[in-house]
Amino acid sequence: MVFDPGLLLNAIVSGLLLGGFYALATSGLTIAFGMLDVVNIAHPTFIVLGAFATFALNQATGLDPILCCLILLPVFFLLGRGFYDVYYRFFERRGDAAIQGLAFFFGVMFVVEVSLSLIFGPNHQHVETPYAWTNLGIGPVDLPVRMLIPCAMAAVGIGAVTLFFRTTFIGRAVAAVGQDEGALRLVAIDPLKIKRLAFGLSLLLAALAGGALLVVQPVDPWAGHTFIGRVFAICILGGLASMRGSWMAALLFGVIENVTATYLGPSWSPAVAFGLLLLTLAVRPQGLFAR
Amino acid sequence: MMKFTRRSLLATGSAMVLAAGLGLSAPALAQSGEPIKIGFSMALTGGLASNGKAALAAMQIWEEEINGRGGLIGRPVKLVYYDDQSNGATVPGIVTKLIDVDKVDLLLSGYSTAAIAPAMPIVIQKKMVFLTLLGFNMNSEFKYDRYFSMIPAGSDANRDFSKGFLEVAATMDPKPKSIAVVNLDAEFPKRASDGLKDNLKKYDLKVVYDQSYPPTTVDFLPIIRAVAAAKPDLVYFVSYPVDSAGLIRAIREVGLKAMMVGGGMVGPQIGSFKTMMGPAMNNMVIWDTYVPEKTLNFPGIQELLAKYQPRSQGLDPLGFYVPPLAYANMQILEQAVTKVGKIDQGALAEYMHANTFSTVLGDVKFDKMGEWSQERLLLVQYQNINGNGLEQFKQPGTQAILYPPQYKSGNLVYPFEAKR
Amino acid sequence: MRFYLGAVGVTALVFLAFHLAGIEYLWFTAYVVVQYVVLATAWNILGGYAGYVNFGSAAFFAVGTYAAVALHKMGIGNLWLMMAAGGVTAGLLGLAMGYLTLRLRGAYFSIATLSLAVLLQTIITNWSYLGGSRGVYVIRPSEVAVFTSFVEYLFAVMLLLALAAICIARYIEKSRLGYGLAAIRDDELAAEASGVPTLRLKLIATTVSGGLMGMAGAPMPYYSTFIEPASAFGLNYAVNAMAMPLVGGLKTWVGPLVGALMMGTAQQIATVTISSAVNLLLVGLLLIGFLMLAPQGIVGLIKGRAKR
Amino acid sequence: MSDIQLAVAGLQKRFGGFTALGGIDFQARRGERIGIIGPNGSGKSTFVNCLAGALRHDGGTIRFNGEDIGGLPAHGRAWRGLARTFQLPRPFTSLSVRENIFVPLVNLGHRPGQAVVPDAELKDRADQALMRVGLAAKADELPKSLTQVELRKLELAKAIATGPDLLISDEAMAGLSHSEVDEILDLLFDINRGGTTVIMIEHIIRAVTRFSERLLVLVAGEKIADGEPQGVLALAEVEKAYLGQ
Repeated sequence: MVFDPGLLLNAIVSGLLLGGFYALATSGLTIAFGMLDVVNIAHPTFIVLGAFATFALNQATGLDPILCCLILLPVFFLLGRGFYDVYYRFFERRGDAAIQGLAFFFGVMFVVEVSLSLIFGPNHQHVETPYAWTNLGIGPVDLPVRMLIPCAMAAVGIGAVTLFFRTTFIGRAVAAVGQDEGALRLVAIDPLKIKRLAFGLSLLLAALAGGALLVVQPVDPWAGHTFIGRVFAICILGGLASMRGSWMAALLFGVIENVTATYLGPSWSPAVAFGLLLLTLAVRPQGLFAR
Repeated sequence: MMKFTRRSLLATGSAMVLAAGLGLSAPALAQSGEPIKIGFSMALTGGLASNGKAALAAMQIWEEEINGRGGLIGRPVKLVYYDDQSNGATVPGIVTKLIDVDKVDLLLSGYSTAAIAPAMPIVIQKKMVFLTLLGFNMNSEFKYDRYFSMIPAGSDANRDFSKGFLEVAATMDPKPKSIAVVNLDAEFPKRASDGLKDNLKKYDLKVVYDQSYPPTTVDFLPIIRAVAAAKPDLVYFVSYPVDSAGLIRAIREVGLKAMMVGGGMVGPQIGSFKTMMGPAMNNMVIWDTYVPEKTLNFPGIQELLAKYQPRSQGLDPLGFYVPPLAYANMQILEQAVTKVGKIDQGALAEYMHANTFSTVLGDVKFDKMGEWSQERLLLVQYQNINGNGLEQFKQPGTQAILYPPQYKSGNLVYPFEAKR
Repeated sequence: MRFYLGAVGVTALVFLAFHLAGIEYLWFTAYVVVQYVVLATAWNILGGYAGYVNFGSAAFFAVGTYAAVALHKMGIGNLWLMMAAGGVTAGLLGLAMGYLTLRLRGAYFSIATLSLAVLLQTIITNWSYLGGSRGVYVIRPSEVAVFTSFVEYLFAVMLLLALAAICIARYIEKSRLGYGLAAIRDDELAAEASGVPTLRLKLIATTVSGGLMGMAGAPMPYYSTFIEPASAFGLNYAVNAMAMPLVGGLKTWVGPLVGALMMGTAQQIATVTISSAVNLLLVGLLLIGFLMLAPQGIVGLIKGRAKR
Repeated sequence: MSDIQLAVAGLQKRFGGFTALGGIDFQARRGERIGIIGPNGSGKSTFVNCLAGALRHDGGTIRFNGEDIGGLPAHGRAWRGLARTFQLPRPFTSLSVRENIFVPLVNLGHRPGQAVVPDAELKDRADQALMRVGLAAKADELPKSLTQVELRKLELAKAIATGPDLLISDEAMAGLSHSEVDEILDLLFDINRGGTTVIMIEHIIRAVTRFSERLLVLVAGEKIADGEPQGVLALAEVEKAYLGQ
């Protein structure tokens, strides 16, 4: 293949855009898995649930899917809080979190998928938007709105959550809860309350990612499977508990996938991306971007 | 000793539960006027469920019709089917259950190769007639003389699949010189793309891009970009619905230019896909099995669609793709059994090899491998699509048939240019 | 010794019962259930005994399957050789995975196994000698000596493998190795301090577990006739291999056996009865319910009852 | 063989840019009772972990019974007769108290000059160890039903079941009551009488001074004193760095 600078540039730019979506998809997991140590294997399925909820609201009201998604955020926040209560009561408190908790989320994933296919049928669902087909290309570089919107949603969503973690007292407590529960008790904060809030945020971000997913591609109940490996890989590459780290890892992951797809052939992009993860785990298990 | 006893209890107990649960203890019904049982596995959950359910709907329409007409050779008909969960590994169990336990009289396949292949050794061993649905070039491996294939691809499906595309491409002026091939990493797409490359020897075409992509691909922009950079005259895709959608979006977003674009995409045949993509499919050239063009007005097809569409809730709203194929299988079965006059697998197979059947997809004749003796895949160009409405696709004109010549209903519009 | 004789006896009885039933369908379904007994038992050697959760069971299974396919391509159709090849290849893979991930614990290890599965699937998908993404047909012989049909033979072989797997699991559990693995599961650092050579034990566990999974995968080409990467690496294997021991109980060899027999049988029955999405939903809810209300699995539940 | 059992020379350990141990020299004679004290963060635990192999040191040598054990993993050091207890008890929670003792016992066969413990003797050997620490009555219980002090005793029983040459006890008494501290101390004296060298890391000065023949003081990763307990405690810098806190 002849070297074409436009091709490389596009591979990188599209990879960054894709990475933006991955960052949003991973952000909730960074909270659940990285900070709370909850191995929520069902996270991508919650994203799909968010997409279907957005789809249903859009069909019912005719509102723009992104607006629908925003309306749904509080619902998912509450759902997350309730969910954590169940998880805490039946698994974490009993000390069975590791293996049983994992299987629990597997079960949840299964139930959510089957329920969605019962309600919506096995078909793909999608939402028509006026901007879906627009490309704000600059010169030879493609900037499809379909990929830009998730990126922007990622920036706003992750930015807001990061700001919350950095600037508010409760937010700092969330960031600390994974590292030292005892310290929180000392300052008279109930760790359970904090964890519940954090898991609520995790599902809120999942719903936001769901809205974005619906813009990116048609969604079926099993669409989450595509992302399980990716989001966990990105979370670990990013050093687990770091929002900034998972951002950077997501961008790197997107760029690697798309550059590989462009030059080596798309067939090899998962192998290259996951090979990188395996290598990272073997050599630097604390993640590429851990501080 | 304690453990040993518990263990043996457990084993025997579970064997009994298994036997009871699988319905082995129920004595077989034997009454006069006993229904003719037609058995099959079908994908009712999992990835292939939308097509599997559409197929089932068409088969049930036939079941109602035939029982309304007083049954088959005087006996009522009953469909016996189990969900294979879109998973081939469940098929051997289901097929043996159908044959051994349910004692079905006639056997059909589930949807597509993955559901057919695992059934083959069993079917061969039991010497059953086997009508299959969308199995791609299956019998070349088994060479079973009671296999009959419902896919209008002809005896050399791998190659025949892309024949129309290349034939039509060759009619353009100037003649195309290069081709890009993109396929999904899966059984059918890989075979179809290999078949295309075999065909190329006949044409003076250079392959300038040839890549496959994994089913987990999210972003198709890099693929289309790389295709565009190779500047091919023809672009041939073999893909499944989600990735077909992703590819078509990317084609528009990149603004891909070529003389002819399309090929072996799966998805555009389905109504919900047509409304999802709408005008984005304009001028794409894609294979098909049935479209409502005047040249394809086979007897019964309109009636079938009229019955199917009202019950398509949650399924393909048009039903052009799988339902006619599934229904045609039933028609063939009906005609063969009626003419032979009894359920005799050998006689049925012999009759089916020897005769031509009239179906909603036109006349079907099988060759000695059980494939259609006359390859009849359509090549369709999407034209004049406005907006995302469903009704326009029920009318002639939006899906012009370019190939085969006997059904031609429109002219090729080229070159292909995707508006950004 | 009495246990092993008993186990052989029970296996022979089970085979005899199914042989006398003489229904091919039973062999087909029982094969699947017994195959899951092997997978669950193998998973449990690493996951239940040593506490290392393997998400990549499907990869070991598929490596066994494809080792058999490779042999078949080379013209070797002997089932025992295929199983040996599958076992050795998957065992070596387990050993390699053990080395690669020796520093990883908890979820890190699990994600690493998941990545390994993705990597291997990509390689197989692009390996045209083994059929690549277009898949490969392996037509089973129609007859075999002694047995009524080849499927009964497959069933018998899988039954023997299950017997072997359970004996190995029980041997490990009751042996000194078992105490070492339990110590690793509970506290790896404390295990080291008590003189447990943790790395060596983990490597033994990954190798034995992987090898058994590979052997379980090796007869698959003959069972299903058509093998392609997407189904060979199917999520089903990974989920069931893990869920079955969890439902049964993790700490003893009985757990995976009970879990696999129960869930495997339930799945087989669900396939041919009121099969629908609702049915799958019930299976999923049942799994969740079990995990919430019987965290030590069925075995734990029964033991708890017995104590009370 | 010389009288020196453990010889540490120039032991260094860094975490990133932070120097946890700045080159410690230290020797222990066979059968000695040694106490190590130091303020929080002085490197006591790091020192123990480097000796026992839970951490890899960055410089210096560790010789045990004349052999360089610096390159050995933790279990390799255990096999050579170096036992330790953890600051916070780390029982094997899914095993019964007796089975907890099986774990070190079944690995005893790896120790040079030691025979494999036959299956038939395992139970007796484990029960002996439990008897010594006074846990015999709890042998069939799970660790989660034990009290704090019983968990400490279980730690000790695990460590001494194999008859180690050297026992490093890492703050085995923190958080215990006055009488419980005495119980543990009596145990350690008993172990020492059996010929085992004991190195005790402790915060409780009363316990250390009662137990130790020799006292070592670590401050900020450096050894600032080493000698007879009363004399060491009287040193001005020890008082300043440690007691004056």
